[in-house]
Amino acid sequence: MRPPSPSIPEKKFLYDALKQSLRLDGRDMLDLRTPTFTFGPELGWVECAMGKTRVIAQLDAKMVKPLPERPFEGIITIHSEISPMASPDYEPGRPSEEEVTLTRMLDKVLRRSDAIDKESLCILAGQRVWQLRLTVHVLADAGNILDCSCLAGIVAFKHFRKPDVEVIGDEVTVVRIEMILLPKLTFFEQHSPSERAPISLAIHHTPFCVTFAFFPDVLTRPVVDPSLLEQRLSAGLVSIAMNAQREICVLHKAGGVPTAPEEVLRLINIASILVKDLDKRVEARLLEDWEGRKVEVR
Amino acid sequence: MSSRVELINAGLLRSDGRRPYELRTISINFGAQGTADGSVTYSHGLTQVRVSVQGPHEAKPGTRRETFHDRATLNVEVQLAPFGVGERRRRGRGDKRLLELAATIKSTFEPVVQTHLYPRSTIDIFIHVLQLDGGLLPACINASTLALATAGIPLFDFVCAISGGVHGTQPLLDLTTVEENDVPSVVVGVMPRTGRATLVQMETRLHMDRFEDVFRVACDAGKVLWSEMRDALRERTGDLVDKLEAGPGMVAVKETEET
Amino acid sequence: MLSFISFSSQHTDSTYHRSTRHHPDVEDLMDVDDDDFSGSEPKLTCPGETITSSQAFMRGHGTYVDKEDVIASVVGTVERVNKLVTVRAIRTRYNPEVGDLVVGRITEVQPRRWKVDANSRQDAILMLSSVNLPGGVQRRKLESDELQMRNFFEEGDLLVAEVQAFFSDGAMSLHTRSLKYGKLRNGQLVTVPPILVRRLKSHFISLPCGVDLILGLNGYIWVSKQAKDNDQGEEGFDAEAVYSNQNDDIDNATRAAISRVGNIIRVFADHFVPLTDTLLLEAYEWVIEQEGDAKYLLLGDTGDALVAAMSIRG
Amino acid sequence: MESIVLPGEQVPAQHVNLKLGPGLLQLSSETQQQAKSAPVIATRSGVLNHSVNKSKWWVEGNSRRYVPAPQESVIGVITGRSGEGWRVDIGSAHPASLDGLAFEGATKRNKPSLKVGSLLYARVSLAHKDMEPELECFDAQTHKADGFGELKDGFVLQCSLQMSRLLLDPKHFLLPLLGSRFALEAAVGMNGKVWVSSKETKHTIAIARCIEAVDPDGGGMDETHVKKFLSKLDI
Repeated sequence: MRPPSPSIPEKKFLYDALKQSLRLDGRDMLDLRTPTFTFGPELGWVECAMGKTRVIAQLDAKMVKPLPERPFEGIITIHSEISPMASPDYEPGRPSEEEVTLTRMLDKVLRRSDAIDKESLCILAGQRVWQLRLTVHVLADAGNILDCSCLAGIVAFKHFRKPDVEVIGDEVTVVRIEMILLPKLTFFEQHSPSERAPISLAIHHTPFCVTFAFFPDVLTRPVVDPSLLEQRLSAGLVSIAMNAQREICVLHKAGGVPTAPEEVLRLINIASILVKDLDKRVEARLLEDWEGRKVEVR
Repeated sequence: MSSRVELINAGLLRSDGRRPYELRTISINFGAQGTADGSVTYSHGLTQVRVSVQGPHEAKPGTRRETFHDRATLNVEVQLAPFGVGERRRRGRGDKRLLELAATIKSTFEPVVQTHLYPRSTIDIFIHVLQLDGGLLPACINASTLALATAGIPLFDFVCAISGGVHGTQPLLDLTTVEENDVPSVVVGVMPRTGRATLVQMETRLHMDRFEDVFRVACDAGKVLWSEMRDALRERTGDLVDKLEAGPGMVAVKETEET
Repeated sequence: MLSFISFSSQHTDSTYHRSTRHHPDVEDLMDVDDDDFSGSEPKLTCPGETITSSQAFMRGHGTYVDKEDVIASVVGTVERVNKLVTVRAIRTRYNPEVGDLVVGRITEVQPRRWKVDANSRQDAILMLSSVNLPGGVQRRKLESDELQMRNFFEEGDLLVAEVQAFFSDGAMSLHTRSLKYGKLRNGQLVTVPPILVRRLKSHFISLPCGVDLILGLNGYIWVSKQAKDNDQGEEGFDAEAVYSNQNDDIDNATRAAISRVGNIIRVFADHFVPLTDTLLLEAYEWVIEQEGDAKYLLLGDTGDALVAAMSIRG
Repeated sequence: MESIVLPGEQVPAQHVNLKLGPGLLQLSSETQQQAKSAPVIATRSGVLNHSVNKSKWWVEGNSRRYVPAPQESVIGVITGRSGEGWRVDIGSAHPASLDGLAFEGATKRNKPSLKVGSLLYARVSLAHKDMEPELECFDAQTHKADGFGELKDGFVLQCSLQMSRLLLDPKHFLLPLLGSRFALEAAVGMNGKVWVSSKETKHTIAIARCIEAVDPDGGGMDETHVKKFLSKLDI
C-alpha cells in the first residue's frame, strides 16, 4: 500500500513555513542535520545518524581471484537494503523504487567515482585480490536516507583497515588477521617482530552526497537535507555528490520543478561549502576514534 | 579504460571529424507503429530509439492500485535490443541500469506532462533502443517528448536533452560511446520556453568550474535541438492538417454540408 | 561562440520561414488580430509556444496559462470562438460529449455495471440500469438480472451505445436504451483516429452493397452485414436476437463486400482522410470498377490510387 | 507506588468490582465462583497503575501503535471515500470508517464537504477486535459537534501515545506553559497525534518542537529545561 500522503493542513503549514524560511525542526534552509557516528568494535562498522534517520554500514574484506578482464584490480561490491524496518512505507520483497535509486546512487558515489584505489587492493596479479564488501542497512527513515547512506558508506571505507599480507613467491600469508583492533585495547599480549598494524585503504578522494529538496512554489528556496515530511511534499530532489576538492562526482536531478541553470550552479556552490564542513567533521571523528583504539606495540 | 584513440586532435576535431560543439545528425520519423497513440523513430547519429506512447487509458486491472485519484500515472519501459550494443547480451526486465533509466525518464516527464487532466488513467511510454552509440538518455527523452506530443497528450513544454563532456578543459557536446567511456559526461534536459533544466545528470568526477562550462553550453544546445524537433513536429502536423482539410474527405464533407 | 555545424543556416532563427509562431525568446511576438484566427490557413502550434495574452483571451482545451500568456500544451491547430482560444490536437484519444454515438468493447463485468473500452482516457461505464432488458422495454430491473449480467454482455463483446452523462472523475456513462443500440454481430471492427469521424446527420450508414456501417465518434467503426429491413416496433423487441452471440449466415459476396469496405476505411485512415457516407459510397464504386480483390487495396499503390481518384473527383 | 510489570507477570489486582484497562488480562477459570478471584497478568510491559479505590487497573506503556478503544478522541486523515462515508487513517492497524451522517446537522442531502487529506478530530464510536473501528464527529445523544469535526490550518504532529496522554492531563505543565507565552489552540488525539495552531507560524513550530522535546519517548525534557529551550527559540 502506498503510504497515505500528508494531510492538507500539514501540507499548507509546511509550505507557509518554508515561504517564511522556517523549517519545522528549527534548522535554517541550508543547514544539515548534524551527523553523528558510532563506531563498532570492528573496524569498518559504522552507524551514522542524521536526526532520526539511521543507517549502518559495514565493510569487510576477503581474498578472491580477480576478474579475468581486470587482473590488477580489487573488487568492490555494495549491497544496500531498505526493509520495512526503516519505515512501514516500504514493502518487503520486491525492491521499491527508492531502493533502486539508493543502490544506484551508492554505486555511483562510492564505487564509480573511483574513490577507492582498486589497484592497491591487488595482492598477486591475476591470482589474489581483496574483495571489499560494503553492506548498507537503513535502520530508520526520517528523511534523506540517501545522504545518510552515502555518508555511512564512505566513513566505513575510511574507518576500515585491511590486514597486511606478505607475499613470498606464490604464497600469500595474511599477517595477523585477528589483529582487528578493539577499542581501549592498550596492549597486545602476543606479538612478534613480523606483526604489523593493519593498513588503511588507499582512498583517492572522499565524496559526500548532499540532497536538496525543491517545492512547487517557485519563490520557496530549496532546502538542504530534507526531513521526511519535506521530502514527501517536495516537488523534486537534486542530489549532488562532491568532495572537498570541489569536484562533482555525481549530480542527479531527474524531473521535479524545472530549475534555471543559475540555480543549479548556486546549489553546487552551496554543496561545495557543506561538503568541506562534512569532510572536516568526518576526519576529526575518525581521528578521535582511532586515538581511542591506540595500540601500543612494543 | 585508457584509450588509444585520440579524442580530439590539434585542429580541434573529434575522432569522428566533428568540432567540439557540433551535434550529430538527427532524423525523426513519425511513421505509425501498430496501434500506438503516438510513435516516433528518432535517430541521433548512430543512436536510434523507437518510442510508442499509449494512452491515456484505463489502468490495467493489476496496476489499478497504483493509480492516483487526481492525476495520471506514467509508466515507462525501456528495452535494449541485444544487437544494438557493442557486446551482444540479453538484458532482462530486471536489469538495474535499464530500471534506473526508466525511472529517470519517468520522473523527468512527470512534471512536464499535464497529468492532472487525466485522473486515474495511465500513460505508457515504451522505448526500444535499436542502436546505441552514446547519448542514450538524451535520445530516449527527446523521442519520448515527440511521441507524447504526437499522441496529443498535453505537455507544459518540450524537453530537449543533450549530453556533454569535458576533454581536458575543452567542453564537448553530444558524445559517442567512445567518448563517453573516456571523458566525464553530463546529460542536461531543458525546457526551451523558460530555459530551465528539468534533468541534470552526471556520473563521473569533474571539477565544478569545468562542469559549469559544459553545463551552460549544453543548455544552449538544448534550444537548438528544440528548433529541430519543433520543425519536425510542425511539418508532420501540417501534413496531417493539410490532408484533413484539403483531402478528398473534406470535399465530401463540404458536399454533404451543402446538400 | 557556439557553432552547430550540422545545422546549416536554414535552422537559424533569421530564416525560419516555416514558423508562424515564435518562441518568446525570439523578438517579434506575434500580435493577435481577429483575422489572425479566421484566416483560411490553419495556425499550427506546438507545446510550450505562446499563443496570445491571457488578459484578452480565455484559455480553452489544449492550452494553459503561465503568468500573462496563454500557452499551447498540445500540437495542433489554434481555434478561436469569441474570446476562447483552444488548440485542437490532431491525433488524440476520443474526447466524449453527451449524445455522441460510440462503439465500444466490454472489458470488465462489475457489480451492476460494465466497463467499456471506448478509446477514451478511461473506460466508459455502462450501468445495468442503462440497458434494455429482455422482456419489454419498460421492464424493471430485477435482482436476478444482476446475477446474470454476463448473459447480456460479457468481456470482449462489442456494442454500440450513446454517451449519456459524465461521472465526477470524468469517466463517461453510456446507455443502450434504444433499439438502434446494443450488441454488435455479423461484421468486423475497424479503428481509425477519432478525428476522422465527423459528426454526421446519421452515423448509421447503409451502403447499397449490402453492408451496414456504424461510425462511432470514438474512431471505432463497425462494418457488418445489412440487417433485415423489417421495421420492428416496440413489441418486436426480441431478447434472443438483441443479446445473441451467434452470427447470422453471411454469404460470400457479403463477406467480400464487408472486407472491401473495411479495407477502404483502413486506406482512408492511413491517408488521414475524414470519412463520410458519400465518400465511402464513391470509393466503393471505384473499387468495384477496378475489379480487384479486397486485399489489393492494402498494397500501397492501389490505396494511393484510390485516394488520388477521390481527390480528383472532388 | 510505581511498579513496572513485564508481560506474563502476575498483578495483585483484587476487587469485587474489578475493571481491567489496557495491558491486563484475567486468566479464565472453570467456574463462575472462581472467576472473581482468578489471577490477573500483565500482557504489556509498562508501569502498573490503579485507581484510588483499587477497582480500576491498567498498564501504562510507551508503545506507539494505537489500538482503538471506544469513546477515545482521535485525530485522523481522510484517505478515501467509501459509499456514504469516508475512510480515515487514525494510525491503527486498520483504517477507520466515518459515516457521512455522523456530523452535527448532517442530513442525507447536506453532508460536510471533506476531501481526501482533510484532517479530523473525531471520537471512536465502535472498536471491536474483529471489525473496522468506526468514528463519529458528534455526540450521539445530543447530536452536537462537541468540538469534533474538521481541523483546518494549523499543524499536526506525531508523538508517543504516552505523550498524548500526558498532554490530556490538565496537571501537566507543558500546554499551560506554552499558553502563557502566546495564544494557541490544540487538539490531542489518543492516537499520538496532536494538532496545534497559533497565529504565527513560528509559534506553531515552537509548540511542535517543545512537544517533541518533552515526549518521554524522545527528548524527555522537564519543565526547567523546556523553559530554557523556549527562551532560546526566537519567538
